[in-house]
Amino acid sequence: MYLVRPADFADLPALERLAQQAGIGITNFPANRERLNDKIASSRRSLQTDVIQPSDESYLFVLIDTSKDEIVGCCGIDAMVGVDTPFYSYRIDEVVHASPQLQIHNRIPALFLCHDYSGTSRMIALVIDKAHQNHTAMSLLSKARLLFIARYPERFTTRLFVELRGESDKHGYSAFWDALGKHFFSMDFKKADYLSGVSNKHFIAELMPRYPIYVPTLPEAAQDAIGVVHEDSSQSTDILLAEGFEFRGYVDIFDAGPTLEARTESLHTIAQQTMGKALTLTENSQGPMHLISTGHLETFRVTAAPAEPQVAGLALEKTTLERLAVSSGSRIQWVAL
Amino acid sequence: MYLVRPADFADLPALERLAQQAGIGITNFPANRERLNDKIASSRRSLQTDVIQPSDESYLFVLIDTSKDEIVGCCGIDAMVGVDTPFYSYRIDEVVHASPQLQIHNRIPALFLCHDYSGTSRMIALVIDKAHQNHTAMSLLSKARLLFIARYPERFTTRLFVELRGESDKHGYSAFWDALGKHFFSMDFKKADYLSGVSNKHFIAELMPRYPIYVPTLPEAAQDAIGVVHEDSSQSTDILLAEGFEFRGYVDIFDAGPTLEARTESLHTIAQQTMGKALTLTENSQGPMHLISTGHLETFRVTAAPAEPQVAGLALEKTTLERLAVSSGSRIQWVAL
Amino acid sequence: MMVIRPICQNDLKSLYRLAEKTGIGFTSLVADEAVLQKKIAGAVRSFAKETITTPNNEDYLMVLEDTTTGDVVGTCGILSTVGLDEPFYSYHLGTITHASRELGVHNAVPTLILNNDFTGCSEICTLFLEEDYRHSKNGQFLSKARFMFMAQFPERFTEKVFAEMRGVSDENGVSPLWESLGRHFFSIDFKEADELTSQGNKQFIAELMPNNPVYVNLLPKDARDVLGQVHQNTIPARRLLEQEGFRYENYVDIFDGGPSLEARVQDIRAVRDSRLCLANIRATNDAEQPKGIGEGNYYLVSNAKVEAFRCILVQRSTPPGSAMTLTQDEADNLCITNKEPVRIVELSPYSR
Amino acid sequence: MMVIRPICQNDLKSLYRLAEKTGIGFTSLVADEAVLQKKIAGAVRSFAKETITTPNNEDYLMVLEDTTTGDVVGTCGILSTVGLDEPFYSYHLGTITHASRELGVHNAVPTLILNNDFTGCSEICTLFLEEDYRHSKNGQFLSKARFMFMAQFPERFTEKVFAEMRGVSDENGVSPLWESLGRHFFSIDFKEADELTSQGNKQFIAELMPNNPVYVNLLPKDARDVLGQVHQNTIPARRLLEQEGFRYENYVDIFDGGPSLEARVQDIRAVRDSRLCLANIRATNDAEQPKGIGEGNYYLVSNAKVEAFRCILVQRSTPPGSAMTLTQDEADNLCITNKEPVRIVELSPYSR
Repeated sequence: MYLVRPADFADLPALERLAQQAGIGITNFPANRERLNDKIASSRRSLQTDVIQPSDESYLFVLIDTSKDEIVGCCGIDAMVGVDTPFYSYRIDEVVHASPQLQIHNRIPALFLCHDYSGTSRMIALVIDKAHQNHTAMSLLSKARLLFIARYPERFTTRLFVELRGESDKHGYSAFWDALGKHFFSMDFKKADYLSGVSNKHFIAELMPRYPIYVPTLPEAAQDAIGVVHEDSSQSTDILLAEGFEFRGYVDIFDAGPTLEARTESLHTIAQQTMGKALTLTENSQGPMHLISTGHLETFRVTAAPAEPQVAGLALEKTTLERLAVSSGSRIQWVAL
Repeated sequence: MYLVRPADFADLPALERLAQQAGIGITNFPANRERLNDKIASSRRSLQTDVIQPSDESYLFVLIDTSKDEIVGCCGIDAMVGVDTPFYSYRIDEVVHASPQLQIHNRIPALFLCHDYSGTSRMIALVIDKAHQNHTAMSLLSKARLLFIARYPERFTTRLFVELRGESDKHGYSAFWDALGKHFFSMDFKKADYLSGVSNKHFIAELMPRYPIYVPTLPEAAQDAIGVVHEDSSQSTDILLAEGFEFRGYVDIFDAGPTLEARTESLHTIAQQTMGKALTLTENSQGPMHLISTGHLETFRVTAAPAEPQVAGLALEKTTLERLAVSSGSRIQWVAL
Repeated sequence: MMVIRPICQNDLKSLYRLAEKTGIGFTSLVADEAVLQKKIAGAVRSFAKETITTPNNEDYLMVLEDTTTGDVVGTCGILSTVGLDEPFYSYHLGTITHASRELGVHNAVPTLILNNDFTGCSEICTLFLEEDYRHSKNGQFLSKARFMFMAQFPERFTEKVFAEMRGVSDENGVSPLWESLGRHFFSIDFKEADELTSQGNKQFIAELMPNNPVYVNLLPKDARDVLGQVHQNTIPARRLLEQEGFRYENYVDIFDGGPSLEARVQDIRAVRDSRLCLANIRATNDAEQPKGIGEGNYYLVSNAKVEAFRCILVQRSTPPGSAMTLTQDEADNLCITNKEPVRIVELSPYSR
Repeated sequence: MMVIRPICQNDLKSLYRLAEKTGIGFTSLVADEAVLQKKIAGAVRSFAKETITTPNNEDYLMVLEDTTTGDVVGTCGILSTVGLDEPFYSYHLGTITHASRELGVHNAVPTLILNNDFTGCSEICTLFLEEDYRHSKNGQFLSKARFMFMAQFPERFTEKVFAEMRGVSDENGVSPLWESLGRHFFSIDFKEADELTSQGNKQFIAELMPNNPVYVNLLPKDARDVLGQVHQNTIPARRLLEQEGFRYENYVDIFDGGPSLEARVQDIRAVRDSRLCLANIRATNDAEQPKGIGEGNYYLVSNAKVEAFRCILVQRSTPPGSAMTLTQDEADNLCITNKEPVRIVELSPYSR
């Protein structure tokens, strides 16, 4: 079974291994030991901080296969992007060019570099071991963050977004990058992607085009990649869409992967989650799968297990109680998966 | 008492008199006999047309003081603007210019010429005789349109907007125009305003600035006028705000008067209005003021009168029934004022 | 003798005949009688203006006449100002630099910026010479006679003058720049757009062209390659203007990317080096014919008149001094009598 | 005698002394020893390059030395390329036409367009002469000596060269253009912005300046009026460059609106008219001194060396022919021996 909890320094080697597997296009999770260490440190510091309103905190969680006590996935949340340097995206806007006389009415999509997501909370880098990419593990890892947000709303903004990995092949070739970014960065996608993960982002302001890019002037392969999700991310995308995330016409400036956003309060998990008491089942549960969380900040943890909602609380199997290290009567948070 | 009904050709002299009083800044209602005649003709044609979805129809209504059988006001609705020529507005957007190194983070508002309201229904030109600018008459005239929209939703778009008259003095001087439009049109506000009412709008595309205007570079008096309503329109503005119209950062390209918009279905009058039977009261009503309408398209009419909602329908005074030319049991539409 | 003179009402048929021969892409001379009639009327009106203080929409259209046959075999023109009636569009090829010291990256990105910078500026245009006459320096003569007129009447032109050169397109009239840029915004084909423009209808450009700079580095290579390049057939014409001091200052045609060449009028070689002197006419029956006629260097000789402007090409083996010796025939073709002033200049920069 | 020569390591103190005297607004020469030391080192490196095929970031800084006192009293420089390390920004004053035939309205609206069009282009810069020496043609000498170097070594510069002229500001350093444009975007004052720029820090310009064209007609009159205008003290310097063939091509400084003047190197009068000839040195003890020395026209004379480049100003009553007669003193200051080539040109365009 699986458990999600905040990352700790001891997890570094496992995280590095994961990052290496994750490959190109996961800018927020670079296979760089120092940066990963920073990420863990930042997460720990954030959990230990008394937050009144969101700023530059970030939270990193790991997914544990409890049968082997092994880390098999991770994910995170940035409380607010764009605090130090602006956060860049492309907004796809239609430019209308019409000539009544020639009876031409063109609506031409164009990419506008913008900061529209600066100041917003972001869910980042869902990475999971190939062997564990099953529905339960992925849902647990993805939604554990939402349970965390529901518990600590003051730590996040009312809007939440997530960037999905765009199309690129296994060699890191991205048709979109090749047609656009490469001309301005003079480097390949792999390198830009890596730099964007490890460096401050000044260089984006310095190098990116300042004027809108008219989509029809791009090569077809690049046009086709705009707003398209990398096939490896299709499963996690489905989970987000089912949660209530929507595409609002924003894409990543490097690979044109789509950005999904939502009002935090209207997300399924956040709207449906509830707090109550843990009850004990004496036998195996016949109930539906639930996500169940407990603990506070540093000790926050979530698991997925069958459970039976009752008037007095949520009835859990003994093994589930043990996995969460709670006992009958403990305060827990849950939502049906 | 007052009655609102669609305008007819016989109303032309009265409408011309009203337009002359209305003065500058009411572009949609120019004191030009020919144009007013066209407007009446268009309204009559629209009412006689079988509409499946909104296009270039327009509807013109008059307010009658029934005690003297005199026309004392008028208003209208365009089913969809921007059908032949684009409909222009300024969108106020903030441009972010930040230098982390200098610790400067500027958010500079800029005016972007746009067509964002093209393809949307518009309420136009609420003009009312000075002597009749009381709450009942103004509310009746303003909201009669909403009752009409509620009756014929297929004739309008799901979003609705209204442009409010911006600041200008009685000589037609507009500080905003003077600082901006004048430089591109080479004419005074009065003339541009008039032309915009009587001419096709090609000339706007031809003459207006194509690049954004940075607000702080305008003279202060012009900056101060952006999004400010002309004092003569403050009463009608209040009625619209109470209805649920909102300012979304769009202003008129000539005088920078604000544009208010709403989802049609969420407007108070439209959400609350109901259909039912007319009942007769034998005595004077003690009930609250209601807007009551009846008739179909060309015979559509609305009045304001005290009335008493009952389970079977709405109970009206005899004089009200007579004014609407309905009898007990007739089908009417109403909403509390 | 070959003489260049202002066009006149009687030239309509000849001009129409020339227009028919120009072929596709030559948009300033269209075989349409009404259009040509209007053009001639405008030119006649312009040459008829006795005095002018500032240029304003004049059209100085001239023709090359073969006086032995009376045929009009070529035409050339100067517009005193463009863009005052209908906007005149061009692209300025600018540079935007994107540099990151941190990454050691420095990119100077070329951009195309839509503008009307030539508004109110004089343009030399409408140069066409019949195929049979493309010999004996007629081409140079026709092109450069305009500079004689400009040298004599600088007040009729702006300080700067420019010329649009035909850009690159293939044998089917397909322009690489249009295919990768204009086409996306116009939804009509190059020919149609070009024709609309030539008819003076340019509002649609403002309506349809993108306002924002276009990044040249994002265009396909074949489109990038033609920016500022002339059509193969136009290479000699370009070289000729460059020798006179015209320079490409990064303005190109918005459709085909052909360059505009520009010069200050006073910097044009033929203007700067030209000088006025008095005509010294040897009567035809004079026993002593001027020496060295028909050999040596070529000279452009024009009179100093507006409405009766004439320009001829002569050859002299000895450089003319303070007076210019002319035969009676030459003087007649220049419409001058003895001791009237004439303007002369070497036909080409290397012959002085 | 006054001699212009490449700056050398020993000149640091002198340069510092000059820098102290330049005053506010002269941003290319700041009294900061480290900065000046770096600048000198760059210049020494540049002059030391024996051969160069394409210009790349060289800085040719020269000084004017009074050989009688050994004092360095002025400086002038040429950058072989600007904008390759840090972006070089300017505004291009363009035109957008808005016309409505229906209304009979035609507006040609001037616009300011931010660009880096001078990227990679050569610039003449850092001209400063001590107040006590502003006489005897020293100013012209200092400015034009650069053209002798460029004439001799054209491969070290780009085809086009430009100069930025100081724009209009009042006695308190307040610039009307800055007040109505830059200020809104920078939230710092003109002086600070100017200093940051002079220190080579220009990233903030890209970050803070508006990308979109600015409509000039919306700016207050006093701001419009200074576009392309030089500071009153700079009027003579502008006239001097214009006489040499430099032209204002609608590029202005983004802060104060001062004009950039530009020219093709080969079109600069002092380059075009300069010629190489052999030095004919009369020994000091020679009985027969060259005639007409110290009267008549002024000539710039330079040697043909890079690292040992020298330029002096001489006066001759008779124009030099195929050889240039020099006194031993002049030859010494030019670092040449008899029959070595020298380059000469008339100091001013009207003296030939």
